[in-house]
Amino acid sequence: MAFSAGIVLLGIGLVAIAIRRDLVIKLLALGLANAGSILCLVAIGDRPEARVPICAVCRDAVYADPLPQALVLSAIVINFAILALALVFVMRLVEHYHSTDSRRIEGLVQRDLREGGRS
Amino acid sequence: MIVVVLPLSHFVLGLFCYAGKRAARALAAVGWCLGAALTVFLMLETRDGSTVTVVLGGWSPGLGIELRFDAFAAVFFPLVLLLELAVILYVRKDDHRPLFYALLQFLLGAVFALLLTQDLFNTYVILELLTLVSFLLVGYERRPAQIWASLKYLVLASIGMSLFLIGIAVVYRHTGTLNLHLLADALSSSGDARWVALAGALLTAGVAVKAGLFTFSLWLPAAHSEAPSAISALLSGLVIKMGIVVFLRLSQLFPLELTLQVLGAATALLGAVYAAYAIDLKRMLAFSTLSQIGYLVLGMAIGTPAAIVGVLGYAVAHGLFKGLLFLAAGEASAVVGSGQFRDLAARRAEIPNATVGALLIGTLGIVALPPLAGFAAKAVLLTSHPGPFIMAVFALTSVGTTFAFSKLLPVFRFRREPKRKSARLAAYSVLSTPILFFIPLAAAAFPGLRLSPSAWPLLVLESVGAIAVGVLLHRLTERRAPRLPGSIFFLEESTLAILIGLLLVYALLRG
Amino acid sequence: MIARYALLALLPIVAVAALSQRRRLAAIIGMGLFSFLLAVVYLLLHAPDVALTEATIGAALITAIYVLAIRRTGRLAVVADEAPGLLAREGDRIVGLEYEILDRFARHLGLDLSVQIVPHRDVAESVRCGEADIGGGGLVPSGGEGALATRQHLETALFTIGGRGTEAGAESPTVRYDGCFADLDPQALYTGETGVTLDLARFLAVRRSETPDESVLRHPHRLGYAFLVSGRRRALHSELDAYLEGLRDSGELDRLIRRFLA
Amino acid sequence: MSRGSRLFHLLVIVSTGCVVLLVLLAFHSETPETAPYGTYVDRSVEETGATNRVAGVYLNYRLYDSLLEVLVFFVAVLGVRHYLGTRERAEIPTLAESEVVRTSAALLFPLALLLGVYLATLGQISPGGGFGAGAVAASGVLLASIALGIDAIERRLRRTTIERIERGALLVFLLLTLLPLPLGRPAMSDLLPKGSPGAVLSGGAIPLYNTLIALKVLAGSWLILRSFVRHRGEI
Repeated sequence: MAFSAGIVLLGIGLVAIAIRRDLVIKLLALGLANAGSILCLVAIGDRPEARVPICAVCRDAVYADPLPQALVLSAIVINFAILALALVFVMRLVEHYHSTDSRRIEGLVQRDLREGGRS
Repeated sequence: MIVVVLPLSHFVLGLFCYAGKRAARALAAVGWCLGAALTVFLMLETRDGSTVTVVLGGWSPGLGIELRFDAFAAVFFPLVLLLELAVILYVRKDDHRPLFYALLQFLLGAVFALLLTQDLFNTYVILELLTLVSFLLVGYERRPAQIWASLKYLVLASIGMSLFLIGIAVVYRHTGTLNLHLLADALSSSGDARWVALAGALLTAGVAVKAGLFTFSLWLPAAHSEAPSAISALLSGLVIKMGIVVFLRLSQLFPLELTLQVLGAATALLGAVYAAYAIDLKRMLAFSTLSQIGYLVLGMAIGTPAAIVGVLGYAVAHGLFKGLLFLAAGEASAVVGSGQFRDLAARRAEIPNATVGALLIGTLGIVALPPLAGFAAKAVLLTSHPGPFIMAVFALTSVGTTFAFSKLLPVFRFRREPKRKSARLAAYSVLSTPILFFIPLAAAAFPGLRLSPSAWPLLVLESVGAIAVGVLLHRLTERRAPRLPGSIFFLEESTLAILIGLLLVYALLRG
Repeated sequence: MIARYALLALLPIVAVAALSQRRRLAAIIGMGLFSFLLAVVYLLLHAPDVALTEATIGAALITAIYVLAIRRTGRLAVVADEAPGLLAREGDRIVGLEYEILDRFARHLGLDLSVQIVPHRDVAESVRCGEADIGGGGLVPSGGEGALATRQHLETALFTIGGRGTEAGAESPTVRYDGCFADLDPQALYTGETGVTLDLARFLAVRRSETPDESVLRHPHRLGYAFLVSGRRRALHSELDAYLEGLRDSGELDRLIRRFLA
Repeated sequence: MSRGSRLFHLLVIVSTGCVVLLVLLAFHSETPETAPYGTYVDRSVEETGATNRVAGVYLNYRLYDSLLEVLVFFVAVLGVRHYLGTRERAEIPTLAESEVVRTSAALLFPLALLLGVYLATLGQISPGGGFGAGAVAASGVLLASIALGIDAIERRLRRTTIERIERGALLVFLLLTLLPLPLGRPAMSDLLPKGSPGAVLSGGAIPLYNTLIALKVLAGSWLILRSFVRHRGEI
């Protein structure tokens, strides 16, 4: 059930990236899409009436699988790193192109390339 | 046990690069020598076809992460070392900040790590590290156009990676392991269940964004042409091949022949068409990378062991001459001031002869002129009897490539008294020699490789024929350059393309 | 387990609500809330480590970075559509009469000027909802709509470049709120099938690009360009008015007009 | 919206809908009840000594992943520093912060640091871990920078020392993983005795790795936040 929620979040994120024109909202949507895939990974580790995988003697009860949780720790921090960098790039773009609309920036970049030749 | 030292040593050296600018350059050389020594040692160990395997932490393969030095790594390590040496020599003169050398070391460490890892989630983390480092290197000179290209690259690669992560979730849910070899057995026993196709589609889509396949990598032309030339060489020559390596591993797990055939053909043809009508040298090289990746993926679709050897050989050959071409193109555009073909031809006098020589050798390599690298690898591919469809696309791509590269003909005029000497002769020679003497070198490194002598005349004829047709076509259609749709490379369209690509791959896997 | 299904259902709702916000700050706060909800869901999935990491990194650090990134402290945020001569992009710089005035005004306040170019129908909205301090780009305000208009800083007039669409004696176009009254579509001018009403700045630009001589109709009544300031920023509004007054008295304004629009 | 973009939006929504449906149908078609879960379930406490089995996995069995992940974070910090570095503004306009915010921020700062230390050192017996600990401590320092102003914080936590701490922590982390090699044991195998499960000093080298990661993430996050604050002004 949580896996389905994760996939739906991924879908929402991708739709928002494609539809919303503002770069900051696109990055928020990217964060959402990544969070959706992380939710999927955590969801498969959980089992009906499982318990938190912290136990000195782990025989008697059903425990959630620790491996997906360990993998997800890295994934969350990687997404933070990517978002921080992408935001810095958006800030540089706004300073130069005075706009956060991706279509307008694309047009300005193409025009600069046509005019400025290469270097 | 030294297998793990290779990537980690590069990371440690990357950290030490911050001691100072001169130290960074010296450490780059130290790193290269260490890498070369370890590679030679490992290749000697695995000369008789065995592999060096280690599981980190001493656990069993099901628990720990397994690293293995096998045939794939043995083929790619020399390419990594050659390109590393060429780039270090190329950037020797311009004073880059320590950050550049640190990122270079991390990039190479990540490439070595990816070639060794046999674990699915480990592949994910390394691909993310590779994405981040190449994203920073593409935008290194902080020009706005570069920053925009690398931002698009990061967003799309991140989407691809989240698909890959969900693929890992599905695979782990049904098999309980992440080790590639244990997975291979688990997947073969589970037959054609629906979740196998789903997992295959998700993993393939995730890697395809990184590997440069048609619907998934619409960021590639902008990123590779905007990046500084030394970085473009590394990206096109090496980083993009990492996608191919992961594809080779995935094709052992999932029945990918049909998918690779369709995606490969689409990429090859799209790349050839856009390369044919590109007006800027570096952009044309980027599009030709796209088409050569399609060529490689098609080679993989053949599926026979000989084809895999051909694919590996051509990947190395392509890495060599595409790296050489980007390095030379970078210097030529810097000297002339603009990368457009007409400016390069008009101000041919200013380009040093060594650079034009490098461009010539690279072009001859990529159009597969006999005894050079391109021809040798393509010969192995052609003799692994591909299907008629693949053969047709091979021919079309070769003609397209020749058509695109014949735009450089006006530049290949020898001038006696060049205005300036190229400072980067050493870098070019490092890459030119293996291109020129590819066949003897390959025979020395891998004695098991034999090509039936009876096939030589036919292959030579085919290659020369393709070159002739390409040049002829270029002469005839000089004027009419059609307006190709540029909007498919926008950020929004590329996101949509990834989604449609995922649906396509799933259909092909289920089909 | 009702809590689990309720929360799982709530996640997409909060996400869609957050991403469909028009203002960036609201979207960021929405996503901060979403990360917090996600952390609670992880608790229900028996993953405390992940919940802690998601809460600290996802909710706290990422939101902090976003808020800092769109932060405007120490900057005078101007939002405008391009108006040739008044505020237009040239290479990677922005030049024009209005830009010059606002740049001096920002230095006068000790702030950095940051100009953001948006379609002209968004200018009024951005100023009204506080995302930007001042709206510009050749605006001719008619009615007070929650945004205060400063004194006119430049006389202007309306020109209708004729076309079969509008007969000569048509009553003057209803003076609307935005600057250029009609999207300046160069093709429409050349084909001439629709009449286009332009303000002075854009009319001069069109003349310079030598469109064919269609019938030009000049509308009588007096108009003037002005800046827009949010109704809540009365101090800034009076400050800007006083500054414009100072420019006019010192004769500096006429010199600037000659320089940019002659 | 022009006709073209409305068509494009429709296409996006339809294809995303198909992807979501397809993935859900295929995934839920045959989900095995007793999934063959990894073999971590029972023996991990004995082998790693950490009762928090998640810490046992990502700091012992799969330490290589965590190492690469910390490298990704380090590269991100380098990137932020490189792209924001040249645009720093000398004077930071401090905002007239209401007194309530200042005192509460000053009050919360030590608590956040304390929580960070707790999570970092006891990551192997209670939920916690290096990443969360570093992040909590970093947001604590951010609170302090709100309360006392960035210049006050920068005087005590100068940027160069923070960068040296970050690189030092990462270097020690890298060398520790290579240490078992000269001793003839496979890389990343255990260094310290495991101790009795549940005790404070249990879990072999896990507390050490946890602390190193926490230190690295704290220094890295603070460098990122500091670059943003220097570039954009106070909160």
